[in-house]
Amino acid sequence: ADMPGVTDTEITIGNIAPYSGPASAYSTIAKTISAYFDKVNEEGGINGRTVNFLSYDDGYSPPKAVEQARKLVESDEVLLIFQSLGTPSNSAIEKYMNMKKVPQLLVATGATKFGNPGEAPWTMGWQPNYQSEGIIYGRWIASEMPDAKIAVMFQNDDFGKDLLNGLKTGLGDKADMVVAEASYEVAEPVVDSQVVKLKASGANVFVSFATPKFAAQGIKKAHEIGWDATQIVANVSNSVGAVLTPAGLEASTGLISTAYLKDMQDPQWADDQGAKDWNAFMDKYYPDGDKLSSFTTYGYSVAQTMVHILDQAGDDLTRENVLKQAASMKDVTLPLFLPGMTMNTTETDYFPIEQMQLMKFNGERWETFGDIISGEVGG
Amino acid sequence: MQAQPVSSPPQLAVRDVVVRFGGIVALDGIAFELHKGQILGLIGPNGAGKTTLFNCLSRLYTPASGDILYDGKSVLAKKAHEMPAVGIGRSFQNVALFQRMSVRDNIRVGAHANSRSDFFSDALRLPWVRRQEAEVDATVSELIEYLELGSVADLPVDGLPFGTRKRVEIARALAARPGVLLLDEPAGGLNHDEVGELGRLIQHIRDDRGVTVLLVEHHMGLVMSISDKVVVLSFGRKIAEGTPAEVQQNPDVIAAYLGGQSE
Amino acid sequence: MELLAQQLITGIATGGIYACMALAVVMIYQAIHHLNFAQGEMAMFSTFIAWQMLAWGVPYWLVIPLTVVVSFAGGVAIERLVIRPLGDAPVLSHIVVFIGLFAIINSLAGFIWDFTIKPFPSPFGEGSQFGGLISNHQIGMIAVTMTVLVMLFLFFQYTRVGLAMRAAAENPASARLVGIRVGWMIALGWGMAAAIGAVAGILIAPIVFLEPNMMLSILLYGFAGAVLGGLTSPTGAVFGGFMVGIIENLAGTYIPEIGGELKLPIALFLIVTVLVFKPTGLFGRTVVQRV
Amino acid sequence: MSANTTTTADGQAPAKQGVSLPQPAAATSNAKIMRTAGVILLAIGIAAPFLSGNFLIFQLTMMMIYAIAILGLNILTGINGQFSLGHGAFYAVGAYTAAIMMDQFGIGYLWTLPVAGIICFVVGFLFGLPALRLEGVYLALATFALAVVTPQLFKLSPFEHWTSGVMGIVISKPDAPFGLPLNPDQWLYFLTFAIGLLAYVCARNLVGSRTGRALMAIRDNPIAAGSMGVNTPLFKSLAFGVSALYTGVAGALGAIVVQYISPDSFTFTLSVALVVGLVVGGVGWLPGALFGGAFIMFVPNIAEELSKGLSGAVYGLIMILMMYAIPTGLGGLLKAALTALSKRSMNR
Amino acid sequence: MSKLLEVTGLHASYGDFRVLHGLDFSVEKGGISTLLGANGAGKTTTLRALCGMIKRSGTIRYDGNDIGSKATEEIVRMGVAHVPEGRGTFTGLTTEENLECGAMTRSSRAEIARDMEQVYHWFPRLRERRAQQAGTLSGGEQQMLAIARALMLRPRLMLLDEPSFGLAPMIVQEMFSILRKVNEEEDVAMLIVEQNAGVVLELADTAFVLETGGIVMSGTAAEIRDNETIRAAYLGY
Ligand SMILES: Nc1ncnc2c1ncn2[C@@H]1O[C@H](COP(=O)(O)OP(=O)(O)OP(=O)(O)O)[C@@H](O)[C@H]1O
Ligand SMILES: Nc1ncnc2c1ncn2[C@@H]1O[C@H](COP(=O)(O)OP(=O)(O)OP(=O)(O)O)[C@@H](O)[C@H]1O
Ligand SMILES: [Mg+2]
Ligand SMILES: [Mg+2]
Repeated sequence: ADMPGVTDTEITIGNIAPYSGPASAYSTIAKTISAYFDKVNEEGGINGRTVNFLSYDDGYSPPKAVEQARKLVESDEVLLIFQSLGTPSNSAIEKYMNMKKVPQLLVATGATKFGNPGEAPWTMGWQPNYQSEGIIYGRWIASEMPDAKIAVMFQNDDFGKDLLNGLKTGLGDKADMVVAEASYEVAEPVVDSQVVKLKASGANVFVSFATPKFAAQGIKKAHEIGWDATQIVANVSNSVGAVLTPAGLEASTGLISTAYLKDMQDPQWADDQGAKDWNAFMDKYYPDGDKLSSFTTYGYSVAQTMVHILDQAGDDLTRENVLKQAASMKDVTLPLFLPGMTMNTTETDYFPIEQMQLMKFNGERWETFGDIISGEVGG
Repeated sequence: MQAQPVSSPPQLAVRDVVVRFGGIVALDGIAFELHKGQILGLIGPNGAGKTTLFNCLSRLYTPASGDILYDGKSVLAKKAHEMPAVGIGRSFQNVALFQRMSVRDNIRVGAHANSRSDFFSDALRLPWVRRQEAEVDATVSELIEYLELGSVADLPVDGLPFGTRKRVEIARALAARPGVLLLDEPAGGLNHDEVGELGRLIQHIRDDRGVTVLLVEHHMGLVMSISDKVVVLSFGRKIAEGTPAEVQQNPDVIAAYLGGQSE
Repeated sequence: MELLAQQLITGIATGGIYACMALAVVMIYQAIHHLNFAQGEMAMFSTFIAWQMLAWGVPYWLVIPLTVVVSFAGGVAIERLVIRPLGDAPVLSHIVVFIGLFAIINSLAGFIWDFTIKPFPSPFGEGSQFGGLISNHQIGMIAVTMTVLVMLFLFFQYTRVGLAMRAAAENPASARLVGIRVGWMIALGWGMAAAIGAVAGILIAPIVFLEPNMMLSILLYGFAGAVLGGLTSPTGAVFGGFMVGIIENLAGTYIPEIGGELKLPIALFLIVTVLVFKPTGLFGRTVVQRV
Repeated sequence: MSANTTTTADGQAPAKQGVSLPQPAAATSNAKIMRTAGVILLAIGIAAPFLSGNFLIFQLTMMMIYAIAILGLNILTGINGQFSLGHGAFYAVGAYTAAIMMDQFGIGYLWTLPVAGIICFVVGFLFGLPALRLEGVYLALATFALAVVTPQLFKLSPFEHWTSGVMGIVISKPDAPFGLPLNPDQWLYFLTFAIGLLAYVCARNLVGSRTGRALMAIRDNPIAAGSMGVNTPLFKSLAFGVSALYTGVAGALGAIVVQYISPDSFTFTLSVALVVGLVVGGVGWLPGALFGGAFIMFVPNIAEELSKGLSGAVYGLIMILMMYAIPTGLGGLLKAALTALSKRSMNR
Repeated sequence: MSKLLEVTGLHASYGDFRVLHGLDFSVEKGGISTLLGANGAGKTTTLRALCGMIKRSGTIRYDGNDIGSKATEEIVRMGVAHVPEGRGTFTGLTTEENLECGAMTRSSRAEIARDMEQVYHWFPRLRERRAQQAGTLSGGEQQMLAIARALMLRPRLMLLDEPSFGLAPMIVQEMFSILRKVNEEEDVAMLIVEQNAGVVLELADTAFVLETGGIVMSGTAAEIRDNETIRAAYLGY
């Protein structure tokens, strides 16, 4: 069969990430992935083939992403593009990838649109989509806090808006619990004004759909102005090391969030085998990496998912077969998943991870509570 | 051509013009008239307000009170860029050329006011635009020859000797075919010989082109030899007006301006 | 009413950040008549240096003066090594070099220290006033900004070096003709701007957290503040910085629907409007051009 | 950015601000060199899409699109002397105009180009009006603000129905018309090529005309230009408009070629890139736009090849080294080379 | 008397465009020399070359030191004041600040204050305009400022490029008498470029005539004044 990007000894896969520009923080993910493939290759590769991981910079700019995608597909002839980062960049290349029938797998964004096999059969997400996450919070509030008055701070982009929509969906007929909303732009240095404004609404639940820096600012400010509300932070911003510590552990006590991966800074995983392996990996293959950053556990896990898919494809490394394997994951679990979590996909379900678990921060570490919840949007 | 009889209506009339800068009264009720074909010398001590008056005439400044009439009509409602069309052209005391453009292009800009075009036609070089360009080029070439700028015509003006730049300014002003030409210290940087030439040139401009000249200059030799009339300003006031001979004898002028020696 | 007061105070607190940066902007403008686009990144880098020293265990009270000194030297070095070779290249070529510097410093910081946000301890300790609306740190920051402002004002207005610096920036050729060592004035300007930037960075980092992109937007606000107040006036810059903070917060709070989304556009729109009526800023000196 | 003081009364040599190519003497022989170079370039341009793969064709198309945008910026900055750090905004307006017309109204892509041009002209002209009062740094700042604000405006919820907010708009790529034997990439290349050529010829005509001289006069000495009868405010605003028109058409083309737009496509980094392209190509030298376009299109890739983690630093370093090597851009370098050449031929 | 300034084989150019072709001349300690020449002859260029404002070669000895490769500001710091063509006003500073800049190389505040009084006394017009933005001064006022600023340096050598430019006749006389006084009382040497040849030839000891970048004639002021061609071209009698 025709297997672009594949030789007897090598599999070439592409990646697009923002190594430069305002979103360069996310490049840690691609660096982790690259380090992980080093490990895989050193340990003999996948079914005897080493992985050649080509990662290009798009500076978080859609036109550049298109250029890099075309370079990967037309000039480097990769088997697939994996973990391209950001909603705008993925939106920009989605049409092209599907027209070319090149898999665009496990994209690094939780936008709900990247799980639509009907329209874009070659594009698949990975992480729980933002909307499901929002639904989980909504349902939880609706059932646990009957007299909640909710104030939401959200980043004015697809991430924040999807979460907000999810929250409202989850609240169902109690959507009027949301008494105040305030958006912020990534270009703003501080969100103090938003927090002060939201507090003035008299809300007793403060939901913060923000990226790490702003989430940390929000936690800190809410604490400073003595806003005694139940605070929810989005999954992307619940890293103990990278968010809660800067914001202040005291201020963070009582936070609610969701998780699907173990937090490596959380002492409860100190003796966990998955965590130990991860630590060994970081020390050996990515010593410059910041262990505080949850991007490294994310990159580690998503790379493992990719390896799993390629491994399943065996020697039939056609694009069709790889896609087929990606779309037929069944109860796959990963070392850093919270206990009990699995990945499942079918030809009509392109959302690998749909489960999350709620958790609460006790001033030292996260404590999960309740069951593993799935916030099904896709099907 | 000689100055027309004084009884004819003035081409340019300055009526009680007052200009203030904060507390400084730069012009304090200046009034005089300029008749067609005259060369009028405007002199006065440093800071008397001569350049300020020029700036009023070319509408860079607006007088606090008073009026300026050209051919009997007030020009105070006009904007600076409309003045060439009205008929007043000028040179600048501190040479205000377009540094990075060639001498020829500088003079072509002078012809801006008496040609028409728009972005669209220019971008497409429509035939009528080309015809007009040819006409402008002819005028400009003629002026280059007239002012003996041929050898530097295609050099950028930046770096030309001071005296040459002054001449380019005159050429540029003439390209608009002004009725009245305001010259602010055109003799700066010229030696005796060259000043003589300049004097003849100004007279030629008046005679050949029928241009009335208002001349500000500290070079008394030049002013007194070519002016039909001299107006003297001091501290923003007119202290004397008359023929060169009259003015040179005027004790106030000697005290305020000429000093002991009068060339 | 209470919300108004709260937003005003928050605006002042946030404005303090901008004012701080605006001062650094004015400093460099006075010295070279350029806006240095790399200024924010230089401040960020200085702050990382301070952070690194703290991480190495250098005592806090030593870190601040050391950072300021190192930054001063760094500023001078950048001028000598990077800017000087440009000579009298056109203005826009300088801009490109600033952009290049921006890219280099930003990328380098990310390479060395990574992009994870880092907490930076405040020299003024924790705690806050006015019901948490303004932290002790922010009060301290405003006080330091004011002090720097007064010092800058005195420096430019009453010292001979300050005068020499203004003269050199305005007309380098003439400045040489009166014996001013223009090259050193420019280097000094860069040094001072870098030092003030370091102070600004150290003051700002505890609020917005330290990371390589922390100054990206603050620089814009700093520019906006400086321009609003007038680039020739340190007082104007500080005032402008506070105004921007306040306007922005009030717009975000009181303009319904789109107010929140348009915080920045509204603030910038107001600034441009002010400039249209007062083209050199509220406190800026109008330099009259004569012909 | 420095305050604009071209009108200083002191006869100091004014700060050099770029290149002015028309030169004396051996001008004719220079013109010949330039014309030959032009013909060669044209030939290469026509042959290129038949000799290279689609990916390179796409890159070359983008390069020409940036060149058109830079050409527009050059008219404003190089010819008229007004700084703009916000041309990305006009690029964005052009792109959105095209995308919305195609997406919402199903209008053919070719029609979107003139409309984008006209809309950008109007927007540019209107922006030029308040900008009249601003000079130098202040103008740079105002335009910079424009660049920062525009993406936010396209995100605004009330317009979401049109702009699709942050999700952006996907556009389909047009096929070659009249059954031309070209694939879509080749066709878009030739379309861009033709528009670029037209844009260049118009710009050149403009610069060599009465209008162009008025624009340059304003750049060199606004007060004197006014006194020579140039309606300075009008011309400055029109220059803004025309400049925006160019950049807007480029934006519309860019949208069609990239097939996707979103607010994130047009951050201020785009504006900054255009300025870099302008300076590298040569301020005031129109053909420089092509080199500027090539620089901002290809050099970041080179930087990335040299070092991934430090690609930003490498790009920055290349920029700075470039400014040392050719402080007045390629245009300035060429001017120096031609002067040297003509001097040698004169000496012989 | 010995030479304060001694120039041999001075070449200078703007970019590739050569303007001066090997000038030899000198100025005595405490002496006054004048440089005559037509428009574009290279007088301004000569003064610029002397104080390092443009590319030059040849030897320039000032007070026994070779200043041929020194930077402008260093030359100025050795006591050379230059009144440039075009005046070089700091347009954005006030009149008084301009004067203070002139004294930038000096340290004694008291002496500076005294000299400031002195130049205000010589040019009362400047005192009236002391707080005014210098760019708004009239042309002649700026010229006075340029001369006054140069005097504030307390120079040992003054290079004056058309000092009478734009000054009213009465002020011209005063200005030259000030120059004479400074020369006599403080022993300041001067190199004057001036179109008003009649006056400077009175003042100067020696004169040089420049033509297209080369010296075509030199001698004592009296000799030059009596030369027929000079009379015709520069003096007009
Ligand atoms: N913008 C201004 N602000 C304050 N004073 C001003 C301004 N413009 C001009 N002046 C003052 O007004 C007076 C008149 O200046 P003007 O330039 O008209 O003099 P002038 O007669 O041309 O002198 P000169 O012969 O020296 O050129 C001067 O004393 C000058 O200082
Ligand atoms: N900045 C410059 N760039 C290029 N050429 C220049 C520059 N300045 C002067 N020149 C040229 O140098 C030559 C000598 O000029 P210079 O200014 O020294 O003459 P000058 O004797 O002072 O004349 P003037 O009496 O007009 O002041 C002239 O041919 C002039 O064109
Ligand atoms: Mg005057
Ligand atoms: Mg001269």
